[in-house]
Amino acid sequence: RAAGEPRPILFFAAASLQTALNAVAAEWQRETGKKVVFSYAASSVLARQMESGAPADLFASADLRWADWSQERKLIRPETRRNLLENRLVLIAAANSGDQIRIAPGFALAGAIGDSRLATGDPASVPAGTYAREALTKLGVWDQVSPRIASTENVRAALALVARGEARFGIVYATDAKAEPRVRVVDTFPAGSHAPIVYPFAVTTASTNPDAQVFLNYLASPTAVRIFEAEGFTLQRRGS
Amino acid sequence: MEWLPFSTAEWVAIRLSLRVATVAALTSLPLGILVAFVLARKRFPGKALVDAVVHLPLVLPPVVTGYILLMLFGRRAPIGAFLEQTLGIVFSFRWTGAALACAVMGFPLMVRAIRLTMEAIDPRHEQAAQTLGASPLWVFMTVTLPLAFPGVLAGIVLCFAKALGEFGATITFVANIPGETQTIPSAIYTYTQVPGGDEGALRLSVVAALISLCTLVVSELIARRTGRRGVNIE
Amino acid sequence: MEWLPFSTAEWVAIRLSLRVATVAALTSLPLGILVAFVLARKRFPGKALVDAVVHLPLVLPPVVTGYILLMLFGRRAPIGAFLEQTLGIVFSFRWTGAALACAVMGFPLMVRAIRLTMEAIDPRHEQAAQTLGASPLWVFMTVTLPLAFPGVLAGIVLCFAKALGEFGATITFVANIPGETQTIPSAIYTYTQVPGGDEGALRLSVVAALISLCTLVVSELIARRTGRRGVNIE
Amino acid sequence: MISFACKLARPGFDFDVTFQSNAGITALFGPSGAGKSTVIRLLAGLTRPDRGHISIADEVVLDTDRQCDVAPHKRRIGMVFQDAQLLPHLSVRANLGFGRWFTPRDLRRIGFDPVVEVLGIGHLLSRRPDSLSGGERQRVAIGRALLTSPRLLLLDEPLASLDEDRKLEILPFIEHMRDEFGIPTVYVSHAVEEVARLASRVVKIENGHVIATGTPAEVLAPTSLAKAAGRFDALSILSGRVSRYVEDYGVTIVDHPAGEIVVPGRIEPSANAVRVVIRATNVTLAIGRSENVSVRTVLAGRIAHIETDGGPFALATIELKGGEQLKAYATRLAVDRLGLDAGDHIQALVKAVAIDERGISGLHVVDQV
Amino acid sequence: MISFACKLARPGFDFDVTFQSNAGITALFGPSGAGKSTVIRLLAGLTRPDRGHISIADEVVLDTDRQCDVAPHKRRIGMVFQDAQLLPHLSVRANLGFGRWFTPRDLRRIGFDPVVEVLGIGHLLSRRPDSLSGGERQRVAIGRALLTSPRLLLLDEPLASLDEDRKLEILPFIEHMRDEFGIPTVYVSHAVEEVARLASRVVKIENGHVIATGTPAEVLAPTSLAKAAGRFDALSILSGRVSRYVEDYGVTIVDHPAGEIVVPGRIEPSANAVRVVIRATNVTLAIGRSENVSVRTVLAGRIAHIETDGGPFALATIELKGGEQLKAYATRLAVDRLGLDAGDHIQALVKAVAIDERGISGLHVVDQV
Ligand SMILES: Nc1ncnc2c1ncn2[C@@H]1O[C@H](COP(=O)(O)OP(=O)(O)OP(=O)(O)O)[C@@H](O)[C@H]1O
Ligand SMILES: Nc1ncnc2c1ncn2[C@@H]1O[C@H](COP(=O)(O)OP(=O)(O)OP(=O)(O)O)[C@@H](O)[C@H]1O
Ligand SMILES: [Mg+2]
Ligand SMILES: [Mg+2]
Repeated sequence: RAAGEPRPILFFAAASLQTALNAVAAEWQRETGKKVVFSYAASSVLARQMESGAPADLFASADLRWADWSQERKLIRPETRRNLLENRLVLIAAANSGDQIRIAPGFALAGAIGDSRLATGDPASVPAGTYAREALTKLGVWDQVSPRIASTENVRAALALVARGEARFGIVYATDAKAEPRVRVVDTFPAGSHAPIVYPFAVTTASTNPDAQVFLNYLASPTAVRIFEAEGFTLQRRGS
Repeated sequence: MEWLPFSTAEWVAIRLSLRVATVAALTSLPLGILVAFVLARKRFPGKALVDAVVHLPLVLPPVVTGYILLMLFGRRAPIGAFLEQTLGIVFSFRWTGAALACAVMGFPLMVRAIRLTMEAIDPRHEQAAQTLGASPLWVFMTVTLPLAFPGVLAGIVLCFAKALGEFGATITFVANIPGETQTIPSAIYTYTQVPGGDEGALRLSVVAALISLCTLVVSELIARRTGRRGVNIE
Repeated sequence: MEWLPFSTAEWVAIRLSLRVATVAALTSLPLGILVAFVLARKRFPGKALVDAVVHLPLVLPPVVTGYILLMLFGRRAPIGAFLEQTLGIVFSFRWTGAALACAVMGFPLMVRAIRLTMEAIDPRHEQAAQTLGASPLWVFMTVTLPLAFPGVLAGIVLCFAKALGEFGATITFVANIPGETQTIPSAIYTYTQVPGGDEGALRLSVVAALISLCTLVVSELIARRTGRRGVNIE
Repeated sequence: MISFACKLARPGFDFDVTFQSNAGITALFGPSGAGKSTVIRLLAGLTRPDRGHISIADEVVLDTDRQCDVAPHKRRIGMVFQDAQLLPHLSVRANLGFGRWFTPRDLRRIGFDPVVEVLGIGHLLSRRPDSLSGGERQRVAIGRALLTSPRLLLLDEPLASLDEDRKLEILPFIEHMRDEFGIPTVYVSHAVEEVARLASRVVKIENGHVIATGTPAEVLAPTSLAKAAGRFDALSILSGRVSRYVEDYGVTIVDHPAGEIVVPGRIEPSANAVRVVIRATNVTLAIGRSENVSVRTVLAGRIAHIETDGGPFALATIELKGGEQLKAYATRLAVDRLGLDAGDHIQALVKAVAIDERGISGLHVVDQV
Repeated sequence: MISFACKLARPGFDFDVTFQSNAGITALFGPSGAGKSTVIRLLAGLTRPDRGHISIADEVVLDTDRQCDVAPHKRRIGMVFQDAQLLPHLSVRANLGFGRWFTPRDLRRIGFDPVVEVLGIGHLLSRRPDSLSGGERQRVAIGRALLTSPRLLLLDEPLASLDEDRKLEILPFIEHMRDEFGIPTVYVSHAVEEVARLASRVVKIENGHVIATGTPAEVLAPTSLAKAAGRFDALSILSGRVSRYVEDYGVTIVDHPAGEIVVPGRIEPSANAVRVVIRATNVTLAIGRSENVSVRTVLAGRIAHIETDGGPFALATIELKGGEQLKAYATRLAVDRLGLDAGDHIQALVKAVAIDERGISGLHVVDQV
């Protein structure tokens, strides 16, 4: 880093946001000439690193709980926090499978799984899994389905299991399903079946970089929105 | 066992982990010994390649190893399908798959330990056995292997310990199904992913550490009884 | 190097990984040799405990090891703060921290390899050196260490290979900052986290595998030159 | 029948040894570094020559020209290494049993108990090799080799670090093996008496090449005045027939055409000739009868030849009655004073007590109780 | 001055050895498994006794009662192990230099080149121990020990696997060490002549206990009729003064009160007495003069005593003029035939050629060129 050059923003972001955020940052750099450096990892890891003094400027969590946890510890500035992005939960199957099933209360998911598995993030720890459990519970099929759950460390692993036919179905985010050609969306979970899937963004308490807030604002710019939507995210109404 | 501070799920994970680690360490042993012997004693073209393949699980991130396992031993995968049809062995989403993942991850460690002791054996011992009429196989069984015992023991311990801690490849290959594939490290990981899970993670970490301590003490005792010169045959 | 199919970020990760692995393997060597020697030759109360602590990084999920490092060597942590104030050494979110994490993760492997060869040394060689006037330190330097060279070499290789693949502890301890702490495995991880990243993950995995192949070939050549009986001193 | 011809080039050492022997025991004799152990290792198949042909009892075990190389474990040899080489992880008992175990049951001709007893290792059976003394280790190694009931026994200085008493117990046993089981043996030793007693053929090696082969008498008898130190290696071997055992005195009288040879101890009379090894330094020459000395063995002969040089010694070759030759060392001083010369008829006096039991085959020394 | 007293209990072996010696060379003598190497290891500090006290040259190196135990590397010993124990990762040169390197420069008294030359290992310097023959290895080990310029030399059967010629080159060198540098030496050997020649004190060990200590004459001379095999170990040691070297015949005449002893080779005349070792089996007894035999050494004496038993041998103790005793073996047969008895005046005939150079200190054998 040459002297005088402004220090780049260090952005701690959930790994699943990688493609979209990289594209936005590239756009921003083209416009402003300023760089953003990302450190992608699980939200939990990022939160703990901030706690132990990580020099991050921005934090994007894939998980409400870790955003709250960080806020409690005064690691992020509450006034800057906003749920910028929203995602949808979908039921997927391998692209070459013929399975057809409509999501509805009490739908016959367990029967459709048979002796195979339903792959999703770990309900106890991975947000996608948590949402999946919530939705299935609300639809009244969790008890039948839960013994057939294959929970994974992250959504990508669940995606791979379905793509390779190891698991017959999977529950993942719409964004993930969209990017993986070997899987097919069977149906989308109704919005009311689970809490909104949101991605909280915030400037960290430790940040001294004035660009942090600027870039956070840029993430809501039309350019950024276009990129996010292309990736399959839906945009939150401002400020909620 | 109610007086112990573990939930049922945790007990299940502990028991499963012990089973997976034991099976992983013991079933990979014969192949480990064989590969170690070949690498220690033979020269052949492509030896470096074999060596590299053995080391691969060490070099690649566990997640990648997990994917590779999935691509080879999954139900729909060539080897996996073959094994299921011929021998009825299924790895995917079974504890056997967890054991396979752990075995693969521990394999480089096991092979290296055994190989190192084999390389340290004075070849004159093997020559002496030869002159006494022992064929190469018998020399291997009665001299090389017993003298390499410290390495075999260390290999088992390393593989066992690795299996207690292995998580990336396991969870990628066979997911994290309580009672079937959720081992201690998977459970710990789950705890670390939720705020406030620290206490549970710590508890299980201590368990893992204690198990490995026991293993080490036992192996140390065995090693002391057998002595520097390998296992004593009567 | 434009003709090579790597992005600048990937090149940075590869170079960083090489640096981290080399530093990790070499700086942990002196302590590794010392600990291996103590475990191989001394008997003292609490030896099993030392042994267990050395094995801990193997037994605990890497994430836990990463957290422990964070709690010990982070900027706000006791040791980390002390080191920063006295020696100016900062680990947190620096490549040095990545090297520390890799060294810690590779330590059990290194210690075991060295220990195994040390245990295989015929104590009469050391006795002979003693009668020739070599003090214990000199015996160690001129006999034990040269004869344990195959183990030292293997220890370096194992630690290096492990450092090439280590990711859990690294990413947890020092995050995944390109150019500073993003090593090959972290970069692979990042690729695997998004759909369509497979190709990049594969590319980098092949690089890691090739680097380890080179290391193995080199170590094999060194081993062959020095021979079964360790390094030859003139 | 052993036929051996091997070439091997090592940096600074050029090995090219060829010999044949159908002796019971073939001795390899030569200075340190001559290549004796190399011959043994080649016979065992542990070293491969650059070029070579080896056959044992008419079976070709090595022929580099025909790509034939029988593996060591198939050669059915019993080998005693120069440095014992016991298997460190096995007890003494297991070491002894190791080779035996690989011997097909019907080929096991040598019993465990007698071997253990002769070698005096009964009290060591449950010990580990690490804890044995040097000599104990060597004895176990001998036992281990014998217990394989081998087709060929290779002994590389098996008795080097044993005391005289022990040697005298083990030597007859090795002879017994040779006689009873007809196991051909190749024996490396620096001790002349051992070689002379045991071997019927001696191959003398120096610097990787055979410099002499023949019967012990031919090879070991001094053909010329060797350098001074070598004279203790010089001996003559006389063949005689056991006449009788003199119970009262515990001595055996061996009939020889030149006179009676008195040998301490009992030799069983047999149809075979016995070999008596007489060191050239132990022969005293006398002119005329010498009744007044304490020497009972007096052999009549004629000096064939006296060789002298500038040194203190003279080597006399005596033609005994019956045709055998006896070599005798004397000082030149004594030769001159007695006026000895070729053609003189003389008496050769040999002290019975100086005849080494190691030099007589078939001898059982009668210990007083 | 060495003072040694150690106890050590091993399963089945009870070791309790006490001896003192201020001899230049102290020999340890005894059968295989007696505990000789154990004494050496205790002296070196490589084995710790259950209880013990060892002092070397007035420095206490071990005293279990006072918790004193000087580490092996501080004892400044030069040790030759029974099995060489060269460092496998070092070249021969580095092995030789290893101990030298740890010797402070001002204490280095022994030169590299002469050692290498005497041991005949010059051509091996760049080789690895692995590639040496048994005897070569042993020679390097001897050189390595000498080159530390030790305060105490411990030799455990250093010459066991060497040929006679080589032994005769190395022995004078060890004597030279003793004489020139005054390095006290403890020497383990099974060879009687070696012991008799080198040692001025012999400690005989059996089964972990000292059964005799004294001068070689006291310990090795047969005090009673030992079992038959032991008679080759029996010798007498006579002290005489060099009278002259007979240039013409290459022999030295040693004056002894009982007569002249003719010794082959040249001994430099000196004020000191020379020791001549005479094996009891090499002495022939004669009644009256025996001018007609090729023996020049004739010692006059009186039979003090003849011991016999049921066996073939008789052991005569002869009181020589001047008071020294000479032991002589004969067969009982010969004793009876000659009618020898205590009190008889006799002549003891000793063949010069049978006097082993190894048995005479200070002798330089004149090789003919
Ligand atoms: N691996 C090797 N490389 C080079 N030279 C060797 C090797 N092994 C043996 N030699 C040399 O070959 C020669 C013969 O060795 P060998 O062991 O046969 O001697 P030896 O007659 O048994 O001697 P000794 O009586 O001392 O045991 C020696 O000079 C030795 O140095
Ligand atoms: N570690 C041990 N454990 C038990 N017994 C031992 C141990 N080491 C040596 N011994 C015994 O102690 C006795 C003395 O051994 P030592 O090596 O001193 O004999 P030695 O007199 O040198 O014999 P040799 O002439 O055969 O070398 C032997 O009987 C041996 O078996
Ligand atoms: Mg040899
Ligand atoms: Mg000994």
